[in-house]
Amino acid sequence: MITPRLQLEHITKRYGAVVANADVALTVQPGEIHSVLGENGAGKSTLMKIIYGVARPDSGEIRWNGAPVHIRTPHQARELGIAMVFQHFSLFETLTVAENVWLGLSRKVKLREVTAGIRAKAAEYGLELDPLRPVHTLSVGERQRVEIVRALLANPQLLILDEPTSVLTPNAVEALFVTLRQLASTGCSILYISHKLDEIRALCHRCTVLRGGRVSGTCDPTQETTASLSRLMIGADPPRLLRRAPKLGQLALHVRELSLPPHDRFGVPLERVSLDVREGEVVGIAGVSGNGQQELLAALSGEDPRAEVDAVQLFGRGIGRLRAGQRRRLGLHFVPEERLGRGAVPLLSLAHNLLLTRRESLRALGWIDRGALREQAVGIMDRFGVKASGPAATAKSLSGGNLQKYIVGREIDAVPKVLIVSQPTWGVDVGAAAQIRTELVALRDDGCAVLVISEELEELFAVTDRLYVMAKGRLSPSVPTSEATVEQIGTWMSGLWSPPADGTASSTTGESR
Amino acid sequence: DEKAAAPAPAPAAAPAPAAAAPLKAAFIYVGPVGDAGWSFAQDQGRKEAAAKFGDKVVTSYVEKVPEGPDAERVIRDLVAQGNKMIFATSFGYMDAMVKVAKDFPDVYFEHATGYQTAPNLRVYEGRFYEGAYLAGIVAGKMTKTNTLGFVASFPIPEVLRNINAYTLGAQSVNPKVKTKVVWVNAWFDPPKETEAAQSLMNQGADILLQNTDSTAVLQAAERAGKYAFGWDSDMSAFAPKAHLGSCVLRWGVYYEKAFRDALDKTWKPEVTKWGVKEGMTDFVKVADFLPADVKKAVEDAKEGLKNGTVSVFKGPIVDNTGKEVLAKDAPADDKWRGEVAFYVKGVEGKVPSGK
Amino acid sequence: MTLRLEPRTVPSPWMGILSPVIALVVTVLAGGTLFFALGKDPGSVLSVFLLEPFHGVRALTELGLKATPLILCSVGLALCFRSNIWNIGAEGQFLVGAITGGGLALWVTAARVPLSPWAFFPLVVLAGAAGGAAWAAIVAFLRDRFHANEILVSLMLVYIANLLLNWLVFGPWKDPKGFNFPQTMSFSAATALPRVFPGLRLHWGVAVALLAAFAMWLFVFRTYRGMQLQVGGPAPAAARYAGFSSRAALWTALLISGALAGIAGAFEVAGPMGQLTPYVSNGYGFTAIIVAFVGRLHPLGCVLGSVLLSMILIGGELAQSRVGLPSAVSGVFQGVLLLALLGCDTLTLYRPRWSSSR
Amino acid sequence: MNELALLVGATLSAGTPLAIAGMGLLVNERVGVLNLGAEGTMLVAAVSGFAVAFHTGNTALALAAGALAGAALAALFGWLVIWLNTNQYATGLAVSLFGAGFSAFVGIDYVGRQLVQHGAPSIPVLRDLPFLGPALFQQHPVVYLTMLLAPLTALFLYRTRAGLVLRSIGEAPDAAHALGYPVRRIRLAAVMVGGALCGVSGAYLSVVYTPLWVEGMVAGRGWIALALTVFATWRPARILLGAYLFGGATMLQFHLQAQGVQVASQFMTMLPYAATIVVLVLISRNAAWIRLNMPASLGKPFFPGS
Ligand SMILES: Nc1ncnc2c1ncn2[C@@H]1O[C@H](COP(=O)(O)OP(=O)(O)OP(=O)(O)O)[C@@H](O)[C@H]1O
Ligand SMILES: Nc1ncnc2c1ncn2[C@@H]1O[C@H](COP(=O)(O)OP(=O)(O)OP(=O)(O)O)[C@@H](O)[C@H]1O
Ligand SMILES: [Mg+2]
Ligand SMILES: [Mg+2]
Repeated sequence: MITPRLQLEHITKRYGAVVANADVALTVQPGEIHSVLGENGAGKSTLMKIIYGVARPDSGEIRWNGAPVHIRTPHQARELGIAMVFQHFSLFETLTVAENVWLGLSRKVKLREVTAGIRAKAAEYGLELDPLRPVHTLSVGERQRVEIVRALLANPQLLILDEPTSVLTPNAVEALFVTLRQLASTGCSILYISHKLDEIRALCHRCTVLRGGRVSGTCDPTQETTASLSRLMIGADPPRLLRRAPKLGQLALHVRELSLPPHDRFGVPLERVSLDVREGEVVGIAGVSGNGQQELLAALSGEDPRAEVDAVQLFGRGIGRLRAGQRRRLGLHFVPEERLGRGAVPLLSLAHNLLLTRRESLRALGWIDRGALREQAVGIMDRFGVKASGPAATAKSLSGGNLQKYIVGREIDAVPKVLIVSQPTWGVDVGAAAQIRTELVALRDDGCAVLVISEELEELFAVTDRLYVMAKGRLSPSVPTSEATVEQIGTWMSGLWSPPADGTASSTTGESR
Repeated sequence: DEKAAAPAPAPAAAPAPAAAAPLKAAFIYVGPVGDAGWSFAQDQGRKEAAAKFGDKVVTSYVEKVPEGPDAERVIRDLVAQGNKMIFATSFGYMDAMVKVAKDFPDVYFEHATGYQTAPNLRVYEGRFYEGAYLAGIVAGKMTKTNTLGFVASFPIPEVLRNINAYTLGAQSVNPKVKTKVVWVNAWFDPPKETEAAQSLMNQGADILLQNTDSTAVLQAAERAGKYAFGWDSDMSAFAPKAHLGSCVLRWGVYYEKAFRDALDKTWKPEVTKWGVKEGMTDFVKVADFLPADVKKAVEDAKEGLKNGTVSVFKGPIVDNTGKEVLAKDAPADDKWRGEVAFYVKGVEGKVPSGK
Repeated sequence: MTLRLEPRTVPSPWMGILSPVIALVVTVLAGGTLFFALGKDPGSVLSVFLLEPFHGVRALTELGLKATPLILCSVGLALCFRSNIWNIGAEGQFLVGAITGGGLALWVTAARVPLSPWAFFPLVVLAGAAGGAAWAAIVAFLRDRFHANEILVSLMLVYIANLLLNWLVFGPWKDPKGFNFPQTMSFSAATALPRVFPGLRLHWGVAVALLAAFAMWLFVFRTYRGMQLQVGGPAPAAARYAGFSSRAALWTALLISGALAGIAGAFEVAGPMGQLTPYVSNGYGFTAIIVAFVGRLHPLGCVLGSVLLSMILIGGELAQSRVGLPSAVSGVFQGVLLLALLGCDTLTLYRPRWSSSR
Repeated sequence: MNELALLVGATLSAGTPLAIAGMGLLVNERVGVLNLGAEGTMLVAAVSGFAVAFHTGNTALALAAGALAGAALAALFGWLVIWLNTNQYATGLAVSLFGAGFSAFVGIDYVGRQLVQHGAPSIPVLRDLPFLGPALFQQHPVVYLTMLLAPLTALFLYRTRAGLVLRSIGEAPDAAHALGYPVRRIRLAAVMVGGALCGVSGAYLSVVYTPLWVEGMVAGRGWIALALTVFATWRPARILLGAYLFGGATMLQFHLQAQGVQVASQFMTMLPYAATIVVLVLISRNAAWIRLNMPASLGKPFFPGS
């Protein structure tokens, strides 16, 4: 019998009153791709941080290649041969790719060798990267690559990936899987965390499921169905989405030939974007992030009020120059993809975070009626099943999924006329994702115009009535979702939609700008 | 060590001595006693004078009292502690002194360099310009470039008087002399004083005097191989080569009189302005290497100041715009001197706030 | 075993009260040792520092007088810091408020405007506020228009305000009967701030300061506008998302804080000074920065912080005359107290925990 | 002509203490810690340097003592803000207050003492060059070392791995921690380096520039040095430039005064401060440049995820 690469026993970790990990056991074999599965806040990231020496367990034991070890620092972890790609990037914006990678490697290598190494690894695994570019000029996907190349260059025996695909395109995910399988075949073990159950079924050899910080079971994911994995995880099947035919109303959001130069040097210019959303329908925008979605969203939401007045119209009224607050007063609400720091202020209470977009609890002269505010928050938390200590809990203290539910709930509860939602279920567990989707559809059924921007085609196909595709700052014509195919949308995502008038566009790497 | 000695503690709850209770006197200083300048000289005076009375006088002080509203509180508190005599040693305390004096008729208030008096408040001042005048005589004799430099603090009459006296002293022995003035707008900022001195020397001034509180100007001259004077106290040790003499203030001379007046119950409100004659102002430590005629000129002038044959401000005096500010034979009394707001002929530039 | 700090999920309200007490104990121990080493009786020195400033009506009013400008300045600064605007030039705003407030009083005096002190009171508040706000507006404008760092600009403007004041009192505003000394003529009785108690210097400005602190408390915690200001600092993207104007936050915070500092300056000249001299401020604007943090950027905390700082500043003077402690030692003692206070504050946010060093 | 040369020379020497302290604070801020205690640190170093110079007569030893004292006080500051996570702004100010009091306290015995004076040092041969001699070659060695300090700091920050680690911590301490760097220890080290350089600057003031000790003699230069780092957008060469600019403006206003220029001296004294604001406005218009250079975590607390 071979010695396991990594063995965890009785790992327990508390954060104040929260038990993030309780008596966790985990075994990873050499060359094994091992998945850790669990709801939001189940303790997956915490466990990974313990393995990587970022967090220290309160008790428990770690064996590395059979020998007990105390991993006190990431440095020590790296010396053992453990590499990690974090859920939240640990990159330095102003430094170059090479410098970022260098910082994660041992002291002995020279920067020049690192530069060469990046080029070599990138070629080997098909991860295109320019080592000399500053990180702040990179798209999210490219940043992910930096993290992965950094991990690969360390020649690890164990690679930890915490939700690496939440920001990758289907193509990129496929490419990553090829890389990972290749790596595993050389004997490297991989710990893989994701909320996408089909990915886990496609990639992983074994799976450990966490629930409330405890191991609730292990399984062989290739032998499971998505439904059975879901049962293991949340104790229930993922709820099914029921859809009725849309009852179309007025033209609500109308974007006409919107062109906008980028806000800074590294932004994407919008080119003659046109778009319609009617009351009672859910319209989707597919596309790889970094193709102008950010810019379009900012122009629609009012965070960037530089558009021509009439380029953006709400029920026939030009709103291109209005700021976010003013547009909201006209009934246009918006859920950004960044939950903390944009959708919510981290250190403010949930109740006070309502005030970012809601004004019902304000009295004359801007006086805040705190009782009303608290009640309003409790109402939203109840309706959307937000798990938190109460309306006074800070936004920061919530797990990602719960905060997402709260923010989406806050906007839905406002009964908007138009709701724009970006990446509604990023990093959210299956149960929560299903609930959010159900709410969106329910909103549409009540006559709201909903615009969903997402990178997950599966999600778009599930909730939308009509689809646009965004590529290189331009928007495709729309197609009814019922008539669209994954292949067609995939082609459009590279910027090639019918009459290819300027279709000289070369074959694409979906990611590049 | 004299300097390191802590100030005499005020025996708050000390048992009353058998004999007559000692005179309790308190001083407030604007700077730290460690400024080596004004407050330092005041404190030296306090110690010298107090030492002459043994245990008949008990003194204490509060240093670094800002010249704003805080002064009044400090003075009141000092009175509340049983001090029968308060010395406020900077002009900015005037307002506070006047207010508190009104409320405590049985306490003697003494204010340096002010002009308001009351039945229990009097003012005293040294004729520092006499020292500046003597320094000017040395400078006038010794300058090679006929350009003197003056590092000035704030454009108040006292400082302007000193600039003028320095220039007049020099012109009394060398009519060609002119004086360059640089204002640092600070009493006490040694690096800035150094920079100002450097700037003056760069522009040809070869003998410097300052009306600021540190030894920085003297030291800057020493390094540059130029000459300068000490101010407030004997600063000869700081610059053996550059030091031509020090204009010193002996506050102790006056404090001795003040204590005596109080103890003898002969205290009355008056205005005291003492100079070389009374020994409050002096020009000391004249450099050994000075030619004999220079030393003699200084001695003669000092003698003249003592016996009244020499006076610093004597008509006709013309300011540097050519206007006559003191007619021939007109008296330069204390009122006239108190209102000096001009440069005499030979000083370059314009008084910063002059009308 | 090693001592480690662990972040608390919720700040401990217990420790919020206890930490100043612990700080005081630490200071008393450190200070006591220092005084003992200097050959003083620690007990009496400490009582001079900590008790004397509160002893008797006059002492209390003096404490209030000293705390008034500190409250006004620190409350405004707390708002700035909460809005992530690093205005460290309250001193300059204070001085300009003193200039405008003093200028008004001077004009009323010179022109013999028939006014009663109570009629003048609101005017001097307005004048000081206008001056301080105008000075702060320079900072806001340069930051808004040119992205010029407010720390540096506000600091440089302190030096400039000081020299401006100097120029005025040495030049155009000099008392013609003042023997050329740097001071304006004494203001007429009509411009004197009304006193709270006859014969004592405490003026009704203290009520304005307390009112300002209370109003700021309401503004910061109970109003939409106040809440808006505090979003841009920690989460600029959230502010943009919500549609809160960062420029409005910049201007509001700076103008309010400038105005309050200006009022403090005007109060000093129209209150205890009664004339304008170069020595208006005693570093109140800088001390107020410490106060703001000691008060945890809470308006009511600022009131307590101001009283504390006034206590140790007055205590420092008393310690000189009562027990002959050089002012330098008072400075050391004050520094230790502040450092201990800040250090112990850690306990409200973090839990010290002994852990086996595994 | 000669006057101009002397003005240049005086400018260099006036800018030197600002440049040294500014450079130290730059290193300090590059790692994300803002030390508003510079003024107090410089004072403590000034008195320490003076004391050592007084007892040993050795200038180099005095400067070293200043560095040591500065580093020690900075270590106290660093321990409070880095380990106890106290507010950087408030702690810095408290350190300034403490430093002022402490230096005055230990300096009581040194007030009015004088050091053995060394004449104006200069470089043989070169010092006799017309114009260049008085402008450049009649300075204290520290002046030249300071000029060297800028390229050395730049080299360290931008060409060495240690410098890279330092910058990365200033930018994103959490990420650096996740990569395994001992963020707090490195921060402390940088803060101590900053303190040490402030210390050298303070000791230079009290031992070389104006060889005397008096209470409060740093007179605001710590604040100016802090302002310089912002002004320089955290680039070493610009610190030097800014220091000389400030020194130059100071000397120029004295120069103009001595020339009898008819402007109220208060306005002349404002010159360096006003010039600083004007130049800041000019360089700040490029917001992207500042964003790229300003340490993103400056002034913000960091607490490792325990
Ligand atoms: N630094 C911390 N301080 C306090 N609580 C924490 C901390 N880190 C994690 N927690 C808590 O520990 C629990 C587990 O968090 P963890 O990040 O491990 O969840 P996760 O399974 O990775 O969730 P997700 O799928 O949302 O990433 C959560 O309740 C979280 O709130
Ligand atoms: N992420 C962004 N994308 C596009 N444009 C932006 C973005 N952020 C800011 N802007 C532009 O920069 C300008 C300044 O932004 P900032 O938020 O500082 O000001 P503001 O609060 O909008 O001020 P005001 O409300 O007075 O216009 C905005 O008006 C907007 O045009
Ligand atoms: Mg996680
Ligand atoms: Mg806006």
